[in-house]
Amino acid sequence: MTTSEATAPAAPVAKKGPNAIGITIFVLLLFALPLLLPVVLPLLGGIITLKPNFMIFQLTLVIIYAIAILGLNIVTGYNGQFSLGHGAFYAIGAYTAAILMDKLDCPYWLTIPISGVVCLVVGFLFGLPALRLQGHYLALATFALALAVPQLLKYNHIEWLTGGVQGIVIIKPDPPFGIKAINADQWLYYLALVVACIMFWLAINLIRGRLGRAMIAIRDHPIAAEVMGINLTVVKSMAFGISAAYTGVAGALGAIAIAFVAPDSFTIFLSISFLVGLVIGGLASISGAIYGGIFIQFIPNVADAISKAAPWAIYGLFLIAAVYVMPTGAAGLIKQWQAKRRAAKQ
Amino acid sequence: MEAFLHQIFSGLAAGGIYASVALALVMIYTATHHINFAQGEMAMFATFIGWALIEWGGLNFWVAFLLTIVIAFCGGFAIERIVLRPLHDKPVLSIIIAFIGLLVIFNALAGWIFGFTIKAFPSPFPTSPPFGNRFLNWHEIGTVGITVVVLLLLFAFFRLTPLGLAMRAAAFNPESARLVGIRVGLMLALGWGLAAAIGSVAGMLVAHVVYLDPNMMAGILLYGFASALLGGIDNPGGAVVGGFIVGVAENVLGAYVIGTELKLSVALVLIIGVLLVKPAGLFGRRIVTRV
Amino acid sequence: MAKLLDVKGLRAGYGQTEVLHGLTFELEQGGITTILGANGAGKTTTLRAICGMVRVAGDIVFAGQAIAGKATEDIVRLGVAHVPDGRGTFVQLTTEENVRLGAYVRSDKGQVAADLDRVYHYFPRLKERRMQQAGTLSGGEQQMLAISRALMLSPKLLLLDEPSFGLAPLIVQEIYRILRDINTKEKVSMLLVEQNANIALGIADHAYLLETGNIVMSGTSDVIKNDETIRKSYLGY
Amino acid sequence: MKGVKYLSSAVALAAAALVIAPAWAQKKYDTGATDTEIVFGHTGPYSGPASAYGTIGKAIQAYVNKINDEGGVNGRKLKMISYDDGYSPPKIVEQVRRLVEQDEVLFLFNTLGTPTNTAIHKYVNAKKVPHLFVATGATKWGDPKRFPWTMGWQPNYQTEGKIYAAYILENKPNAKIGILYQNDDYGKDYLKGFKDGLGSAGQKLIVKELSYEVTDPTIDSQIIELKGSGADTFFNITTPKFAAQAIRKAGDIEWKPLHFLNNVSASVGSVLTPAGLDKSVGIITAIYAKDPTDPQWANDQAYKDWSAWMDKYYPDGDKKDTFNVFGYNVSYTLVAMLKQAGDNLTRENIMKQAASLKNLNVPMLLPGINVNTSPTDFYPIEQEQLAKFNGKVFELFGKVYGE
Repeated sequence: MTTSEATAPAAPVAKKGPNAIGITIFVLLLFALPLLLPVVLPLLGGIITLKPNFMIFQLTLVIIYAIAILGLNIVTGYNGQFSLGHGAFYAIGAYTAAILMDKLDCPYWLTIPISGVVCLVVGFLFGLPALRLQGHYLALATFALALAVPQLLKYNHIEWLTGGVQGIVIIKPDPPFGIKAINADQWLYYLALVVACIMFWLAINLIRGRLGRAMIAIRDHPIAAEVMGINLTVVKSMAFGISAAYTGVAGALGAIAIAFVAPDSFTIFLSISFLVGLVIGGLASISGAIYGGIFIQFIPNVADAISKAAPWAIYGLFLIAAVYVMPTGAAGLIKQWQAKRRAAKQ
Repeated sequence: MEAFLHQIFSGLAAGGIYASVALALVMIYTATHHINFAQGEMAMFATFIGWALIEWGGLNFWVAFLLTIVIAFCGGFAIERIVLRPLHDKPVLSIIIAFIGLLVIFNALAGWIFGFTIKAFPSPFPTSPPFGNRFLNWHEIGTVGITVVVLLLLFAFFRLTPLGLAMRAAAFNPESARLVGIRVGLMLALGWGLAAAIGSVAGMLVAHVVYLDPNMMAGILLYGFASALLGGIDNPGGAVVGGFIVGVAENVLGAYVIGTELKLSVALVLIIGVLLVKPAGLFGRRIVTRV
Repeated sequence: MAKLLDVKGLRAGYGQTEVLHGLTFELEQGGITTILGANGAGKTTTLRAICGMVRVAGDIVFAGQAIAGKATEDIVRLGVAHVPDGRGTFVQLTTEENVRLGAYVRSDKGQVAADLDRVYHYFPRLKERRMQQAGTLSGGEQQMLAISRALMLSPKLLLLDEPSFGLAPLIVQEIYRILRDINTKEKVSMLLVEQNANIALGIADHAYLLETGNIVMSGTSDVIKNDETIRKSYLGY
Repeated sequence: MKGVKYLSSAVALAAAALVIAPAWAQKKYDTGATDTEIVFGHTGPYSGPASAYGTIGKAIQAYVNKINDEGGVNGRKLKMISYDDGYSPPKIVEQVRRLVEQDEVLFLFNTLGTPTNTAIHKYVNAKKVPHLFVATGATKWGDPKRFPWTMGWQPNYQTEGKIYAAYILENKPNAKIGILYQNDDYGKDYLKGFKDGLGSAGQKLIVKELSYEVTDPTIDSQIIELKGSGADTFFNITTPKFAAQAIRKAGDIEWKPLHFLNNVSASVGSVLTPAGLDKSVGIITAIYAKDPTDPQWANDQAYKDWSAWMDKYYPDGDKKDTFNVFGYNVSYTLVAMLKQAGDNLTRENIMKQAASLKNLNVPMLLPGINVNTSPTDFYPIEQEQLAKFNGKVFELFGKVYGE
């Protein structure tokens, strides 16, 4: 997956072959992981003392964050629109899922696409006016969205629906068809993984397709794109809507995995985390979303392990160090390294 | 009626606070064309230094005030040189991540060094009500006064001095600026220093009103940001007016129109609405370029 | 006459790509030298290399001082003014602010005021538009602005990067007339880069021909003008 | 660690088989407990906007260090594993799962926050892990029927709200009440208790009810509005920063209501002093613990012990911070419960002992206020006493409310 970059429309398609094999192996490995972990982890004994179930749960979170970051990447990385507010769509997705399950007894798997569609519509409608703004102004608008959504969720008059400040507790799903071979954590992992595979596959096709090319054209040469007959407002709003849909799907998965939603889960720091994951993973890189997910899931834990006195100070140092060492994100660094290795081989 | 007037004046007082923070944002924007998300936390940290100088060092208010401004200037200068200099040719979003890093670092350090209990920050102004006026106190008048002074200084600096002109030039077009001999790197660092200094003034004025703690600036920065954008991010005067508009609008909306629960959301929606109509802010200049 | 600029074995480039492969040329005090060449020959890079705007190797001696590897700001302070490719207008500032910036490094304030008047005398159109936002000026006016800004440095050497580019012939003529004036009256040496060889050879006393990063021919303007190949490929008659 | 565990269970097994001595047989352990150690888990917001509460975890660790220096509990050292949850529900789920599944702690202690604890409520009860003395004032932690593994500690906010209501109904039946509350679970819990306490009279008595958000820079506008409503009684449900702002602003605009301040902010040193002691005169609050900044306790032995402990074990800590008293008190409760559990360190017995604390006297609680629990009563502290600020100290008055 690491080489399946689609950063530029002109990227040579010729090297698709080996990549496809690499991706297949990577994905197969991910699918085999829950079965491998219980075998491998005890062998590693002293090195990694993680328990398989817990690790599977953490990896599920990584996958969920990766989907959200991929969504942000679509609008920020490929379309060049800055968003500080994707936590809002994560929240909307999560609440849509939770409300559907809580009030309508909707099956959990159905809530995922519904959340995506809801966020698509909300994102598109938000984008239509807001994307006329640019740069810092768009940052303010999206920041306002991230701030307003948790407040709206608490709003008195819709408390019957959202549970107000108390949030909604939902039931964690068991594996379907009474399958006993895997436990609930493993099932959630598979669910997230399958959804992620679909979403990543769709994203790759989107970026390589007509809309993707239009998005990139707008990012790089907005005036030229307009002259070429691309409708800027519609394409930008579509990109924003699709991006929101991705984040909403992640939100729904997140709600199901955590089995609880509350306004406090979706503070502005969630939006900032997504942005951090995006930049540190790699802008305009499909695989970057995965590295970004890993970063925002694990680095706070590392910071906490280093210092209880001021874990945020450590986290901040990590952030600054990360942009020093890899200004183009982890994906960019890996690409450079691969290019060097290829050059060395020749 | 009296309550209404009271809300207006209280809004103006809050607006003075937003305006002073907005000025620091205008400063950094004019000098570097970035909006520094860590500006609020840097101001908070500088205010803690001022507090420590007064409480631990036993200094007179004005001595501590001036000393803090100098320390903040040096701190801002140093941060640009050490943290941001290596990033100057990196993508904008990388720089924004560095800002976020600075934000969390200052927030955590302040909590670690100074604790989280709120601290009273002294005011240099008399506590008695001025001219028998019940609506404003001396500190609020003083805040507005100092903000206006800072505004005038900023205006004069940017419009009338060669250094101010050079700073703007360096931010607008670094390459051309080098070609006339401007040391662009130095200008950026000076801009950071000045913005940090203005931020520290804002912080010390704000702290008396909202009490000093590590999260003091979290909410205020957003209002300052909104004020600056509403008034025009490259226009110090506009930013100050923007601050007053936001302060008053927020109070009036909260008290009479939509209630306190949603006032921030509605205020932000209104600001964005204004920006859609006037994209460069109420008083900002639209940049026209012939190609 | 003394050499003002002496360049030996100049190599320069961007990133991994080398654009100039060892240029050697010189410029005499008070003279006008032109570097001719096709698109992509390395003309702009040569000027940028002198100004320290690109990574360089080799020797560049200006007025007796080695300047290769120095920062742009420091080279400017020695009296090298650059009218860059694309004019480098500060579009958000006013015309007058643009012009004044040219004198940023000078400390002789009284003389600066006099120079401002002189520049406006050369370009009265700019004086009319003093308070106008520079981005709204026409292309020709912006070119005049760039030259004015460079003159405000009171330079020893003026580097000019295609001042005729994209301008109407009448305006080009006007600009070149003024440049010649400046050269004769103020004794400012000039290094001129042009695609329009005709007009460049009309003003310059020396010329170099650059092809893909190498100097392939040099001599006085008259010699170059009469060279068969030059006539065919660059002068078009 | 694993080795030790196997070894000890082997020993225990052998001992049980041989039936040598009853004392041996009584040693029963669940995961996290051994002959030498008791491992428990904790989470709190060391980072993020709620990091002001982070000091509680550090105080608990400091108290654990003190106990270990003194030889531990029944010969076993305490080991606290504490993680940062950033006050985020998703994060606490991860961290608590790490504590339970990976670190295999015996029990969870004093996890902080209402939304955070709600997120793990079901999980810990399904896993049957004791979830003890949680640091939140919500009411839902005392529900042994549905959630037999979760227990609160501090008096809950609703109870406190009811106390103020009772006082008003008794002493100022025609009050015109204005309320300011923080728009979150904490504020709304207080509000609900207060309204429940007023009962049907509430409709008539409450003239204005305003909220604020934690991101609001000031609450001046709300105070002006409350004054304008004609309220003569003020229920101030705010955290320290906003409480100090409210007290000062009310003084500045000469609004002099009968002022009830929630316990959360009832600190002489860190709220009333910054707000201005002269403006704080007459404020009524309900308290259950000793305020370390209230001069009336300066010569109290319990205060001196607390202060000495702070100096020795938590010198970085802020002595003005009431959270450090909170951490001390709740840790004291924990240690008392563990002593009572003896050598039977199963999760079941831990829960049983937690639910049978009888008249436990915690030194930094107010005299006469004790910790009491039973299998049907999962609210350890239910008593509070009203106090009025006289310009120097909070003077206790009236009866002790609660059973």
